[in-house]
Amino acid sequence: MYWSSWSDFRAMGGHAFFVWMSYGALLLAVVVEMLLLRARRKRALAAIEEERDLETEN
Amino acid sequence: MNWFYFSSPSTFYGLAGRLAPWCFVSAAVLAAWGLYLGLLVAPTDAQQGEVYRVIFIHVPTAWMSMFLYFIMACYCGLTLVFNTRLSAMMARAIAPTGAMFTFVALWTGSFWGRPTWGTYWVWDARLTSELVLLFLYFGYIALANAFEDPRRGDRAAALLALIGVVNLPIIYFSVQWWNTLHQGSSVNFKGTSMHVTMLTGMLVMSFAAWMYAIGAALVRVRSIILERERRTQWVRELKAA
Amino acid sequence: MNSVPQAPGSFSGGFAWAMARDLRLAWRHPDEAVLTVAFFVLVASLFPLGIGAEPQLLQRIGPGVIWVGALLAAFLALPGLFAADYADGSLEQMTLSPHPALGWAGGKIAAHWIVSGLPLTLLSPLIGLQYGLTPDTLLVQALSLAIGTPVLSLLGGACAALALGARGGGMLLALLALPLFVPVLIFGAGAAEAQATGLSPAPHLSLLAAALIAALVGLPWAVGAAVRIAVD
Amino acid sequence: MTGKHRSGTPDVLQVRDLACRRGPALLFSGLGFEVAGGELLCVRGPNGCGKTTLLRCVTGLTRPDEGTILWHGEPSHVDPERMRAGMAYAGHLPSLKDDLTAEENLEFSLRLRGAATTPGERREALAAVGLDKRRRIPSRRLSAGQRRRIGLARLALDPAELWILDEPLTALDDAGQALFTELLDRHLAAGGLALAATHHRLAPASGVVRELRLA
Repeated sequence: MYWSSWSDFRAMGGHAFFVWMSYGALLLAVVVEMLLLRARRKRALAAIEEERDLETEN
Repeated sequence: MNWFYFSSPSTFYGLAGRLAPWCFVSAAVLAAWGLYLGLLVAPTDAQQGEVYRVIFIHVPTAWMSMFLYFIMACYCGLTLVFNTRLSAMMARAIAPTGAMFTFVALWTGSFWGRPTWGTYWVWDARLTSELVLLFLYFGYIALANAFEDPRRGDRAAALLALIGVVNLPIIYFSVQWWNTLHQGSSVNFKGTSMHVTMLTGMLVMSFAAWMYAIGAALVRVRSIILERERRTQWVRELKAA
Repeated sequence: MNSVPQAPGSFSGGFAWAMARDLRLAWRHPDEAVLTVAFFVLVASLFPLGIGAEPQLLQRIGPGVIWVGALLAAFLALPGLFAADYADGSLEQMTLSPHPALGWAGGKIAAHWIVSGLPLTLLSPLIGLQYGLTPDTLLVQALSLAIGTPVLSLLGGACAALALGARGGGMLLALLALPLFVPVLIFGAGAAEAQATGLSPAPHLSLLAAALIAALVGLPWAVGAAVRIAVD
Repeated sequence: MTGKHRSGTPDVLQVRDLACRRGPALLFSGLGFEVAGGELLCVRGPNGCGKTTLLRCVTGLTRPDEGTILWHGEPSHVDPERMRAGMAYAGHLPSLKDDLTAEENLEFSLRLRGAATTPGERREALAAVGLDKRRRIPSRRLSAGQRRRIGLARLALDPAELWILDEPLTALDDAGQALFTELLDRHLAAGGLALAATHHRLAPASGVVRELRLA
């Protein structure tokens, strides 16, 4: 392992802010996209449900 | 096996459902390995210090942003030539993920630029071309959703993507040309020669990003199929089951 | 009604038809051409007010500002290309004409360039004087506009056809067309700037000419395809 | 392969198992019919049943989901230019330019159709539809009925064999409707054919009139 200690790892040789803001951005983007995907699926299934109830009514 | 079998939305819906989890799992495994290599094992960079480690996500996302636009354009070509519905849905499913990768590439590029060249936004050839690519993605997504009839949006956006993919290399060349005129020496992202773990780290992360993109596209295409085929019988039974 | 099938149309038939009709229409209500040119002059004169009129500075930014102004003016003229024909049904009749789409699409874009790109090109030396550019720079600028604006019309025409009938109107068209204009802007503005700073504009102009030839070969087909999608 | 039937003349237009959707809803499917020279096929059906979409599929403006269209026995995609030359489409939209006069509109419409006509012929055609006095004023100032009459003059001079008409009688007064019927008679008598979507009763003197009912 390159780092001597976990605190050095977190410090990233003084560039912690820039490195973790970058990795954090990617992590955030992936998480947000997964949430959006799940929400879209739920919306699609709800629309089908609603349409089916409408159908069975008349 | 007639390869058109999977091109009908209902059969592809099932296939995508089975494939997507595997894609995400392999993406996670590859990402973990890549990050281990990039963040924990790879040595520091003589000139730039530790901030160069951003390369392990900046370069893969930049590659993926271009690669996904190309794949999207291929699906759009299929849509225009064979008028198949599923290829149009796949193109729509890829675009948001491509735009996300482009945005992350821009974000990481600028955060890498700050300590290295003193400013968040450096008019470097690659970053500027990425910015134009982001507009091309937004143009595709906006045009695809700008019509009442989704089939009309598919075809219009498909042609735009084809025009875009033909123009992409020209844009990259012209920005490179423009950059060498104004900036003088082009700023090189790679820094010193690539240490072997650096290269493998980047490649592994690229595969992770690729797997993730396939997974995300498959999940999104399933939602699109549900939205488009909500009146069909098979979707009805599916929901009831 | 003769039952002998009419000879199918021709490229020149379609091209001549589009040029004749569109130029006559433009002559009948020239407000569009006037507005395009007025916008160009307006934008070009806003910059000194914003940045200051210091001669060295104006000379430095002149070529770039004039090119961006011309590009935006050409962009604003794009909706006029197909919107009216799409609304009154002429576009359907064009698609159903025996003349090939390359013919009338090319003719419409040529007529549109004469109404928008050409006046901008002819006017650019005048605006250049406002920025204190030397005569040779003005010449190269006009030349780069003369080569570049047709490419803008071709690229913009395809995007305008794609955006027909879409929600979002002008803003959507901007998002579609402006990214594609980037190379033309770089080569065009670069040519004038090279001349202004003593370098040779030849490489820029030749690249721009190459872009024009590529556009002339590929884009009319794309415009025809976009129109066929629009009238579907 | 051209089908022989009824009046013995070969079929000019053949449509086989045509299907078309509007969004998720299926408008029609498995639709087939033929039209031979001298025949008028009226497409009837309630509003929104897809009459216009059917016509647009035949013209090629709208791409059907399934089905083939044969022109003189040849699929339409073999020689699209020849089919487009042989077919005149009069849809809902008048396709007239407001800033052009009736004469200019007629001239440009016919040039677009690839039809070589002389100014004299055009003037006669406009006179025949009662627009002689108004042929030089911008079309903007003509009434809807008068603008439809420019369309009639265009049909009169169009060399196309097949007329595809969408609600041809709208906005026409009695005299205008008589003019249209007379034009249709002449067209069918000369061996031409027509496909019309209409709610009115079209009864041309000559030619065979058949009906196609959409559910």
